[in-house]
Amino acid sequence: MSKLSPLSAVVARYVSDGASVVMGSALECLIPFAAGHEMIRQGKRDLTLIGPISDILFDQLIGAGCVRRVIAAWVGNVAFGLGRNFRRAVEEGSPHPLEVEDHSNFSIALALEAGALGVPYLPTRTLLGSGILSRNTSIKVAPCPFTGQPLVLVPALTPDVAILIVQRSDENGNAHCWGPTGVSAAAARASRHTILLAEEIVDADVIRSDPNRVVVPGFRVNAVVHAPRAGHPSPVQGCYNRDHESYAEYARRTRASQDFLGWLHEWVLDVKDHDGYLTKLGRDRLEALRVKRSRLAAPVEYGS
Amino acid sequence: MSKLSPLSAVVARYVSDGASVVMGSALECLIPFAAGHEMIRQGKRDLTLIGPISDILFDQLIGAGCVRRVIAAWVGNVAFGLGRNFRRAVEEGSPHPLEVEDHSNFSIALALEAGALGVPYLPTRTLLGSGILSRNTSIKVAPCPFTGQPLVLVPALTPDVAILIVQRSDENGNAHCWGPTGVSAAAARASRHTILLAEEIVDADVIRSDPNRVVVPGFRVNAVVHAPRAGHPSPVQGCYNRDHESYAEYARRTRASQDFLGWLHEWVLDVKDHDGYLTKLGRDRLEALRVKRSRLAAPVEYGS
Amino acid sequence: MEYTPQELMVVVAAREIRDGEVVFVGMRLPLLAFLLAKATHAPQAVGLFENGVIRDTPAAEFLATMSDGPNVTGAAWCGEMMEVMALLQSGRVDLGFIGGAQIDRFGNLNTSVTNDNGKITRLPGSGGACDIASLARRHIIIMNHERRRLVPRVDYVTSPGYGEGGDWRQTVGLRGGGPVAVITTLGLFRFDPTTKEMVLTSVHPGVMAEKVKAETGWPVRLAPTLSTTEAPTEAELQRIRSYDPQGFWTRSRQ
Amino acid sequence: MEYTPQELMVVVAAREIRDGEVVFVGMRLPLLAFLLAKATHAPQAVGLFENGVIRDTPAAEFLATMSDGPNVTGAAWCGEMMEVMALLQSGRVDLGFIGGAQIDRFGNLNTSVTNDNGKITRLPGSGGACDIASLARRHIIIMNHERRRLVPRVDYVTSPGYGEGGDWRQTVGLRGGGPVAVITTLGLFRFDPTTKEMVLTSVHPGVMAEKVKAETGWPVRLAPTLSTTEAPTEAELQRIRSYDPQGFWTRSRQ
Repeated sequence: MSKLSPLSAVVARYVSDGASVVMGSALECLIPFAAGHEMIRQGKRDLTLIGPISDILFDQLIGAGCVRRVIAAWVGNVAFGLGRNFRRAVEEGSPHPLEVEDHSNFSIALALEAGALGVPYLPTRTLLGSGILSRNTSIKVAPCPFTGQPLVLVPALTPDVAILIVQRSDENGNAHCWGPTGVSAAAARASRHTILLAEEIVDADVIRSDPNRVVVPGFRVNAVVHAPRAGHPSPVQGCYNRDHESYAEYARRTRASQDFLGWLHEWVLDVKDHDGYLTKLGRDRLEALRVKRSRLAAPVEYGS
Repeated sequence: MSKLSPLSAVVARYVSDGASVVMGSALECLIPFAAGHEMIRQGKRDLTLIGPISDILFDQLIGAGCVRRVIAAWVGNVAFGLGRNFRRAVEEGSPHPLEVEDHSNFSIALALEAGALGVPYLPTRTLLGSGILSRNTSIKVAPCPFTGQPLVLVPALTPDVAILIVQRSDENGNAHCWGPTGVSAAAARASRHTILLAEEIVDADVIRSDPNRVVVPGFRVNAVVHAPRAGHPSPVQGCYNRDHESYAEYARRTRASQDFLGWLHEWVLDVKDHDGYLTKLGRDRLEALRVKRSRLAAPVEYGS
Repeated sequence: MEYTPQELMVVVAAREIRDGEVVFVGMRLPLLAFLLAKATHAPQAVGLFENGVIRDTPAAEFLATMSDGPNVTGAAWCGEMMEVMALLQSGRVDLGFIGGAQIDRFGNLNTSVTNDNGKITRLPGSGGACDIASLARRHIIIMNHERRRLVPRVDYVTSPGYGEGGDWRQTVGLRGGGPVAVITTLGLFRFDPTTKEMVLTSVHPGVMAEKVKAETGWPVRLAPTLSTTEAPTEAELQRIRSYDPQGFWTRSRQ
Repeated sequence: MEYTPQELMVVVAAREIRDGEVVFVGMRLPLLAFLLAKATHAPQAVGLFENGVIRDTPAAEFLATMSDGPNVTGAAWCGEMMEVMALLQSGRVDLGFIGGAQIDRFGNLNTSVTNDNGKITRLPGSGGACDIASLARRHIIIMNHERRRLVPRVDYVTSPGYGEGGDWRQTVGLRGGGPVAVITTLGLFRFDPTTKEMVLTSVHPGVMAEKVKAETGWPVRLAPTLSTTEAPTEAELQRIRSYDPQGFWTRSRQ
């Protein structure tokens, strides 16, 4: 049975108000902006956003009033610094007060890995002596039963849904993903539901031709959306490059909350859907992001 | 600086008497038989062999008197059952008494993963109530600080050397490996030294064309041996299939220790090196193991 | 049509697999059972192998081991053991199969060491069997039925069943799970929901309950209505023989 | 030849990288420093990025982030963050670079929250900075030198330096490591081997020690022999400008 479904239907079904959602699990690439924008259009509320860093997507959802809580290591605009909506939410409670659970990249990776492994926690030596440890009350410190040395115990995170971008998927959720994956595999395996936004839908045989490249077993995937350019303005290796100017524009247009509302209407609320967003971007701009120099992976023989 | 070196020199340098060695980390495939046979020819002693299962290689080294201790989940002949030398060593102390530290596949995977992660242990819910837990005194049980439920704490293993077979490597140890990898990545990352036996030596650009397929970062690899068919009789995906008859012959010729000594001389001690072993096997037999139906991985675009 | 006890065990095992289930397959008879179930009543079943292979389609050739080339070619997923074990530990594996050298009345399995009044016999060990027995939602045991193998108490618990019976699994911290059936060369056992003791529920065609009693090392409990195991159909046997043409697992041995 | 404070900081940072070292690179100035070091005195240095990229050759184009396509094309290794963090935690990363909004005299960094007499300012957070500060064999801090940034005590320890000084790191369980240098827009600091307090060891060309004192929120300790930082060579500057042609990191901002 095919798991293909339109983005609006998938967001409506799997992202309910109050849901915990992992996005941006590959850090600055493969960020599912199209899914985040659909959440804003559907007026989702009280979401818990989970991710290592978040390159402006979390800031957008916070500014749009969709978010109650953020569990992350970093929230902002990677190339341009602060996340202005994140600041306003924490400093002024605007548009809503925001709960923030601080992590480091490693500790949130361990939390998701623990969820994926089905254990209550994983031990680590990061965070010792840090403010993250003293402020994040979910994390414990205990002496190691083997060495007696202090160890940080990071409790498992099991989000409601993980949303990943993949370069290609079959209709059953068997998908290939390449480039840096950050914590994507752990995020998908730790979550109750996994949604894939695929740049391309391919025959199952294409995926089965290279099983080592499959990011998460298909039976763990709940829905597949055919959504080319769903990552814009973030890059998707081999499909399109980063749209640096979009991040610069976002930085300019979020300094004041009024400016942000203008940006939000122009790029999210006033476009009907992801196709509308791409139409607004225009062919020339999308063309400019195309892969310029092809570099194909060396052939691999799986025959027997 | 190239890390290429002949097998005999690598075994002499990195596998000293008393060393702990991980082999067979990919289970029934990619087993570095050529390296094990070279250890036997060099008369290594008091080795600690570490691996999840071991499809006859550990049994061979035990029978040859090279082994003092085995840390494994399973030792025998996967398709034909018991490991006769393993039995004789444990039951009769012949040719030497053997210490056995029992694990399950999951617990030894966790032990190596802990070593790779640089933590003293990893928690799990496997082994609870088992004889493995009561006999393996290195493993602890403690209540979970979060749930109060009993958890098994598997201490880290950090072997002296991991020996892996890869389909192709550059001379600096950047290598591609595909097919099931079992615990290979963890074994290599947990070990002080990593040795690769490569079916093929390729230009660095071939490896860099597909960085997601690199099994362990090149800077963690100490030596690369160009050793085609080093896995025989185990299979190496895309290079050659399993030589089922070799395992059958081994099963027949190890029932009695005298028979084993005959086998050991014929296939190990009386052949000069791996090339001699391949010559003895003969072209027809090697030909018969060739890949019959090619199945190439679908192309992957890494360009930007 | 003639069939071997192994062929019958494969058929009985296949009937235990439900469509859409995630099954920790292993090798030998369980692999044949998985292939048979997929080809008949469970086409959506997914097969996991502990080396790091996941298949939703059958391999093209006979497999001597789960790592043979044909089991990788065209696999649905391929990677590290840790990820397959993670699925097991996080409760995402419905069913696992294991075999044993020695079993006791509470379904505890020994594949490590037997001690026959002082005579030690070293067996290969757990492999992934202990992990399946500890962490799968349910598991099934397949083994030869001989008095020396079905003993009152195993010498070593390699793969925990119900320990000393009752709520032992909960007591030691195992979350649910446990064996739901023991398929032997003579019959099929289930477990008493309360005491967790093995109960003979059916005998294979041509096998007398007396024979089962004689070959079992403890006083066997019989189900109130002891049935006879349904024999394999010709179609089932033809499929099994296409998967194991030389009868490597189903005729020449075991 | 004219140069910016950022260009000088890149040169000073590059000089801290030894050949063959494994360096946790990060972005911005540290990335430029890594590229400069590799092109000059440290050709065998290996660069790690927390997204899961390892490079032993420079990327072909300017990078706005570590996940930009050109940083992946031709990488030596590419995978999961967990594996890069594992290298860090297992002591296999020699050097890491981090930047900060606020630092105190023991090299503790704050990039999370500042509290200016009740006025809360929320900063982006740790990212991987806390992990580098906790687990790298040594790390180096790069930041703008302003009195409001160099404070007696940080409001939030995002990335631990030497805590309260002395053997604080050992006390809290951190194995060795810690900052070895702080490179600011005005000078270079090292740490007292015993007290672990920041010590000004060199001022950048044209900078007076008085200026450093005025821009530092605690009584700065000066090294007995205060030197002047060696200026960038024309060759170094040309390389830096080829890595950052628009001066995105080294001229237009920071």
